Amino acid sequence: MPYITIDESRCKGCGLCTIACSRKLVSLRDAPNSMGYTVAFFSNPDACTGCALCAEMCPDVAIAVFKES
Amino acid sequence: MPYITIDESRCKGCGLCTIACSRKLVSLRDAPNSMGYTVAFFSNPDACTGCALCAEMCPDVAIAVFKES
Amino acid sequence: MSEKIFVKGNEAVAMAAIEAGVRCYFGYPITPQSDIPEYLSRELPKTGGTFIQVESEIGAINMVLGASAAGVRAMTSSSGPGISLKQEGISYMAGSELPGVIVDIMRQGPGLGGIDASQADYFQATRGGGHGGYRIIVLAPDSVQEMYDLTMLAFDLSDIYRMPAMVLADSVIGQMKESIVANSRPETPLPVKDWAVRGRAEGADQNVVKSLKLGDGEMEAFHWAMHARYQELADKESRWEEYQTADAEMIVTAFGSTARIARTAIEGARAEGMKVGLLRPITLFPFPKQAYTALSARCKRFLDIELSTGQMIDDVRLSVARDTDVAFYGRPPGAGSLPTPEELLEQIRKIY
Amino acid sequence: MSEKIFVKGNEAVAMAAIEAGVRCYFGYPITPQSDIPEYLSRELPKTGGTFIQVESEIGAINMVLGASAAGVRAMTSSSGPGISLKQEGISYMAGSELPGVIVDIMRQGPGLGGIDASQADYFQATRGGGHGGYRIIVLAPDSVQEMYDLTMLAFDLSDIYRMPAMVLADSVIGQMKESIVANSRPETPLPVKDWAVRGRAEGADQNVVKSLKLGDGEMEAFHWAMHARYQELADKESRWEEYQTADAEMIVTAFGSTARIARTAIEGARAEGMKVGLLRPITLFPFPKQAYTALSARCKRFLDIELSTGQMIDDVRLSVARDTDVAFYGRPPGAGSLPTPEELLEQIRKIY
Amino acid sequence: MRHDVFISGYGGQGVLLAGNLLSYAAIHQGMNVSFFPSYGVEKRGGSAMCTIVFSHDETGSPVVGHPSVSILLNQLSFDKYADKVRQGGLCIVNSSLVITGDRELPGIELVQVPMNQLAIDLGDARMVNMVACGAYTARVSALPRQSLDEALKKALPERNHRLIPANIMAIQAGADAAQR
Amino acid sequence: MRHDVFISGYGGQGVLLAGNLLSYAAIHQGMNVSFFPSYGVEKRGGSAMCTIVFSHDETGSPVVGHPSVSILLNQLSFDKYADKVRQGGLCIVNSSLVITGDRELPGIELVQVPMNQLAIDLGDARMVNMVACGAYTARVSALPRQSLDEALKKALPERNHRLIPANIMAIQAGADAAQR
Amino acid sequence: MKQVFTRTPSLKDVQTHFCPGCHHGGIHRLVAEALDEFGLRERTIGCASVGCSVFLYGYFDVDVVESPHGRAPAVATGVKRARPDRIVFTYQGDGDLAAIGTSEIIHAANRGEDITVIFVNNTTYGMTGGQMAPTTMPGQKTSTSPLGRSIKNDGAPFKMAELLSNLDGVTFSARVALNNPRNVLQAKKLIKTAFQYQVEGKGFSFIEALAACPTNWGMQPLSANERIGSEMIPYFPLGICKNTHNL
Amino acid sequence: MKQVFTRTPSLKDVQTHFCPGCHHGGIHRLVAEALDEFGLRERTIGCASVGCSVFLYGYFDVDVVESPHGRAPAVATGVKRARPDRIVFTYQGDGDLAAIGTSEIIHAANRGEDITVIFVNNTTYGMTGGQMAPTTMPGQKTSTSPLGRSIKNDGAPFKMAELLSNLDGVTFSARVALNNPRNVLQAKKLIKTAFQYQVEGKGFSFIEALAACPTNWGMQPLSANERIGSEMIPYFPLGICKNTHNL
Ligand SMILES: Cc1ncc(C[n+]2csc(CCOP(=O)(O)OP(=O)(O)O)c2C)c(N)n1
Ligand SMILES: Cc1ncc(C[n+]2csc(CCOP(=O)(O)OP(=O)(O)O)c2C)c(N)n1
Ligand code: SF4
Ligand code: SF4
Ligand code: SF4
Ligand code: SF4
Ligand code: SF4
Ligand code: SF4
Ligand SMILES: [Mg+2]
Ligand SMILES: [Mg+2]
Repeated sequence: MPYITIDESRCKGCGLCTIACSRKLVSLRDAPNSMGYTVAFFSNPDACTGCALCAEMCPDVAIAVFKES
Repeated sequence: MPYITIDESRCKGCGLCTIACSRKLVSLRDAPNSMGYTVAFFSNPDACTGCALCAEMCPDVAIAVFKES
Repeated sequence: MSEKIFVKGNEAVAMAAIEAGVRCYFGYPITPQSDIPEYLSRELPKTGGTFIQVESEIGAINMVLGASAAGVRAMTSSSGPGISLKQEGISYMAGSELPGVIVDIMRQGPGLGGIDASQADYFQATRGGGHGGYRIIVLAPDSVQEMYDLTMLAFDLSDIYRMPAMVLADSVIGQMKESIVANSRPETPLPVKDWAVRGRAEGADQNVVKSLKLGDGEMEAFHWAMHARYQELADKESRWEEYQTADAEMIVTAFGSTARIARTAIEGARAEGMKVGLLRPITLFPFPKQAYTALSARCKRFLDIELSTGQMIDDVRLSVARDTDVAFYGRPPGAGSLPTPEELLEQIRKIY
Repeated sequence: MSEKIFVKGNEAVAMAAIEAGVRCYFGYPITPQSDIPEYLSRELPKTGGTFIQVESEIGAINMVLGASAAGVRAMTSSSGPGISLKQEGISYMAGSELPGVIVDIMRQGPGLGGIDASQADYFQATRGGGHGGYRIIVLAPDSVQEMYDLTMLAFDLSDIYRMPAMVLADSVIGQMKESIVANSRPETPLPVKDWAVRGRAEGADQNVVKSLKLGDGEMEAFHWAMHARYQELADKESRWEEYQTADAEMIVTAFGSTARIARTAIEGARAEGMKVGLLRPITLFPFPKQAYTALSARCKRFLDIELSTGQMIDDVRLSVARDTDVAFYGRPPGAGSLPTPEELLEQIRKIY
Repeated sequence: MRHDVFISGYGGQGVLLAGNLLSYAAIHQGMNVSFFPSYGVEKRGGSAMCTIVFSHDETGSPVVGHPSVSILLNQLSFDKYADKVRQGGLCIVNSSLVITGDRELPGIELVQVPMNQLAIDLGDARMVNMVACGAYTARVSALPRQSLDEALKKALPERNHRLIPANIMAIQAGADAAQR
Repeated sequence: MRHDVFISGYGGQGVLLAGNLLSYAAIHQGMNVSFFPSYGVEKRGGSAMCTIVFSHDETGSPVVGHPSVSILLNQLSFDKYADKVRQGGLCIVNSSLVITGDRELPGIELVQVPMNQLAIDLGDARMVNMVACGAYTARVSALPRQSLDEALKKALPERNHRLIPANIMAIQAGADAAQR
Repeated sequence: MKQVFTRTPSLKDVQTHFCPGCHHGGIHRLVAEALDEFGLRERTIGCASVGCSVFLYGYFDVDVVESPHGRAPAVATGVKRARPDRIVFTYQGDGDLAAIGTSEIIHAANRGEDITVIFVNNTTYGMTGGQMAPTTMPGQKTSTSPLGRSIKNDGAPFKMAELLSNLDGVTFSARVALNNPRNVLQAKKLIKTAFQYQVEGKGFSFIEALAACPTNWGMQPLSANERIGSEMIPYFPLGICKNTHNL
Repeated sequence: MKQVFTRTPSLKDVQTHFCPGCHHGGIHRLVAEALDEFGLRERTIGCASVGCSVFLYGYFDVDVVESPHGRAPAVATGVKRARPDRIVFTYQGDGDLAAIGTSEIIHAANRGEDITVIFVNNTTYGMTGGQMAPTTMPGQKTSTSPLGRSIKNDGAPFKMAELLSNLDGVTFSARVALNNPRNVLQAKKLIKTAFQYQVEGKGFSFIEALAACPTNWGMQPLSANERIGSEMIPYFPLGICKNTHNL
């Protein structure tokens, strides 16, 4: 199963990844962290295609994508 | 008879007037004046049409053109 | 107009410029002075004036040159790198005997530096950073009220003496907010600008504004005329503030924000029984030499404090009586480098 | 290389630059220094070096910044208005601790002024015309031979102290032709430029050349480090020439062309039995304070001569013993304003 | 009597607005005020600080080495500035974000207010600065809590005046939490 | 012994070449030389001047207030500079262009040479400067006429070396005309 | 499992100072990826400009020179002429390149300096707090155009990719955006091409990247991103303006 | 007898400092005639630049401001904004306008300042003694391009009339020459049109005049004049580049 990881120390909660994923697998948390950011999280591991579009959109290179090769 | 006058205190002897006159009525003197300029002179008053092309070409506005109006 | 308003130093400059009747502002953004163009972009057009955000500081100073040559009050403002870029234009203005106000809210340098408060551009301002050995009027406010008042004064002096005038403050004074009274411009009589280019309107003779001086002895005479004008400025327009100097046995001298900090330090010194006074130059050019000469006639210990490794110190040393000892305490610019009153008090104790 | 060649001061600068191994020249024409780019446009490419006539002085100084950051010897040259335009770039170079040579063949100002000889850019050169309170090395040749020698020295000092160096001459020295020996560059040991950007070649760590200093206390520490470097320069690199000072009862002081003229005037004074000597600073920054202090310990009459209304005079006054009297004779720039030896002799007589 | 207060936090916590608010409150009390802000190069994420000096006399130095009160809104500010508070002074910290741990601050009174928590409880996390100001008024008598009500009108742009009631509640919550 | 000569004319009369020529001649004589040119902003029509100082010792000041010899090639130069010549000195003027009129120059010896005329006679009006240099050598023994022959090779660019014989003739003509 | 999307080595693994949703971060990444794909990290010198991208050295693991505001093309010229075998790029904002640095960019482009210029057009002066830029759009409100940019007072926005294409020295010029994944992928391709021009010594290559500045536009990151598609691209069309060698 | 060609009143009756055959004199005359034909002498302010035309005030009987080298468009902007009812023109050389003054001309043009710019392209820096200019032609030898301008090192010559036409603020742009009577008459017409644009408040108008610099070209006046037709015009085509209002 392809999946992504989001580095919370990099994520600034901009939400650009959320619009990149056609399957809506990335969302933002409700509550801000200590820097005031509502960071992104990967909501549904099962549906991920590993297409990496979310990562391509992330201005903070917070997303890593894994996939069987 | 149309004619032109050349102000020798303005003329720098560049010769541009000489190529402007299709009738070749303007020439340069052989000897330089005290500034080192071989100033222009009007050689053949009779043939002048008063077209003023010589004056149009003169960068130093040294030529005045007269004509019956 | 006597209700107090709570504004930033930079805003006070912009408000005063409008009150002084500025017709044209030309500038380029740079921290820590961008409040000035921001304010004027909003307010100046309302008075029928022109605001242009220019493509560069060079364009801006040259537009000031043009507008000033055309006879209207014009100004620009910048900081550090931008002021450096304006030097050629300022030199041309000085050479063309043009008025015009330049506001310099100093930041740290050299180079890009940073936006913290600095006084390291004292030499650049007072010695003519540009070529040709001219000087400009330099006024150094130490409060938001003075930012307002001295900006208006800069316009007047600039017109009267036909030379550029600079309001020189650091980012503390520019960014600080205080309550001020937005005074009306004082009714200073101003000379008619009959030298301005107006397109020979009303049948006037040709006017030419230029700095090119090629005639035999023409430029030399101009330099001496400028020199005489600088002397006249020194005699008539030197401004300074003294605080607790009457019985002082030691004089602290500083300008701008440093003078503010020093003043609190002096309160502390007085509380400890040390007879310390403050001499604060308000005009940096003309430098109020007379005040230093007078005070040093009886008080032989001076302490000069600057946000640099020492620049005004030269003027202080050149102004005091020969037998005066002038000590220096510098805190060059940078994050966290502003001295505190406690720290300056410590310095006073050392030297007292 | 010991055959003498008869060349212009400006050409000597260009020849020395090539001998010093300059790899890049970037400049913009301006009288009276255009011989420098003209010579180098012809000769520098032959040595594999780069010559670019840049679109402006600003472009030029920034190309110098780039090439110098990349670790090669780079230079520019200009005069008056062009030097003013370079101030921001020079400030960045100083802030980035970059070497680089700037040749300033002074002309009259302010503004467009004219091309006659001037020394009115002394303040601009020695006080940092740009922002941020930095200083640069300033060398003041008084002959074509020194134009050559000091240009090479400028490259070396600039590399050793990692700061810009300026060769400051007036148009007399720039335009004058004299016979010189085109000495080879002395074998001065030079530091390795391990700070230069080279594209991390040979697996080196990342190198960054910058003036931005935002860390707490970082910029302040930099200022004090610069200050210490300036002190080291003053101690080790101050250069001056003394002529007939041993028994002098009066000292004339002047730099560049003025010193040349003064020297002939002093010959005249000696012929009349007046014990007059000459103190000529060769480095203007560092100013050879030690020489003034030493001489003024026993000789109490100084006469400072400048092609301006007085700039170096400040440094002279700040350097001599407190009880020294320093008189000033200035001939600000302009057509027909160069003083003659006869005229200076007259001044010497007045004060002696 | 000259008062001073230092406020520090990260950009986005409303440090400058808090400073402005206290300034207007002091003006409202008829005092002279010097408000001196400073911030890093970065617009966001960097730190924001300000110092307010107010007095019935001259304000003197806008720079204060050892403030009598510091309001520290995040960890960085606490770590860097807590021990700068003058002896006998007050250090008001945002305990929602700041772990004071075993840090000793002899001679300085530590007031912990869970500002983020209180702001979120009131429905808007951005009111941290209001909570902070409220806490200040509870401990410094020179600026009574009510002086902030008037000050809000001046400190907030007209278009945000509708937020005043909510802000007053946040101020009150801060004041209550900081009450001795 | 220090020698100096001042040359002035309008741009185009070859003042600087003349100065260079005399400089090289002095170098050829083993002397130190300072050659100091100056000109107006205008490339043409303006005036061109230069001062040459040469000596077996140091040349000292490149600026000379009262030259021992002045060579003045046009009216303007004569009007402006003739009386600057030092007492006992020499003023060599181009009498083809200069009307000395009733101008009195007490203590200064006036040498009139019709330089343009001589140059034109030799076929090239542009050799006025060569005639002038010849005149100088006839009156100042420090630079023998022959020293100019060698100097020409250095002063003229290679491509103009073919003109050397003609120039030598012009120099000779000047020397002859100036002979006492 | 293989990591199929990972941080490229030329991009340091640090938190940036950019605001949430700022496109500088994405553009940094694409440039770093281009450098790595050509294996240029140990051969590249970046010329930083003054603007929000001033900390280039903090994010790129290549040698970097800081340039005065607007002068990066001149600095880059100096670097490249001193070290012709190195890859030299500038990274400049719209204020930097199209206002104060107009002369430098035009003349470097005209000389055909063998450098690559990355031009980030976010229609404002980001670093100094959102003043009007030469590319600010007609009617756009900024802190120095409070009533919106007025064509009459301020002129029309500059289209730099097109303007520079008029100069012979420019061999490649293109405009890209990062507002959706498709455009990101296209941007990546064109940025690579720009560097390929330099690798092959083909002259001056230019990339204009449309970018969001949520902070100074006063917008949330997502709306700012949206604005690029709805307002900017219609005015600043994407694509290749010039491609002399069809690389 | 009537004098049918006479010196126009705005042109002072003095000897100029220009070299024999220099075209600055002719261009001065045409500008002065345009001013007089519209009756603008008592309403005009000229902005001189630095170059051989620096003495503008000596030859034109109108008010004149001297501008620093390259900055005349900025100075003119200041003048015009201060006195919008006046006619303001700049007169600039190719070094002045296309090198050091690149930013100022481009931004004044883009803002559409209501001024007229007379640009004299003589492919060299006349005043300073014939160095290479931005318009120096490929292969042309100058004192700083001793082997001829090299496109590789120096880039191609700028075609300013065309380049500026790309900016929206420019309403009229044309290139003229004075190398023969026909071209002189055409130049006169177009210069008049340029001023007409300003008289009617129609925005930025631009004239590029090809000109001879016999002195620095090392040519006799007649050959220099010839070079305009044989070398320059083929590279810098004459005519109107832009004429938005068809005046
Ligand atoms: C000479 C000079 N003028 C002004 C500034 C101030 N300044 C710093 S960044 C900047 C503009 C940045 O805008 P842009 O280039 O568009 O970059 P962005 O921050 O938008 O990415 C300005 C005006 C400066 N540093 N130097
Ligand atoms: C800042 C500055 N740099 C250089 C100069 C020197 N300078 C004077 S005129 C000129 C060039 C003139 O060339 P151009 O503009 O083409 O005018 P032309 O003389 O050919 O008519 C230069 C470089 C100057 N005066 N100021
Ligand atoms: S890799 Fe593709 S499918 Fe998976 S979360 Fe990202 S965008 Fe969605
Ligand atoms: S795009 Fe990146 S920074 Fe933005 S929310 Fe998603 S993971 Fe976080
Ligand atoms: S007016 Fe015409 S015909 Fe007469 S001289 Fe002049 S050009 Fe020749
Ligand atoms: S064109 Fe004019 S200056 Fe030239 S020769 Fe003829 S009259 Fe004389
Ligand atoms: S201010 Fe704008 S450009 Fe700068 S980092 Fe923030 S979003 Fe990016
Ligand atoms: S140098 Fe050239 S441009 Fe200047 S006046 Fe002479 S011919 Fe004209
Ligand atoms: Mg931007
Ligand atoms: Mg030209």
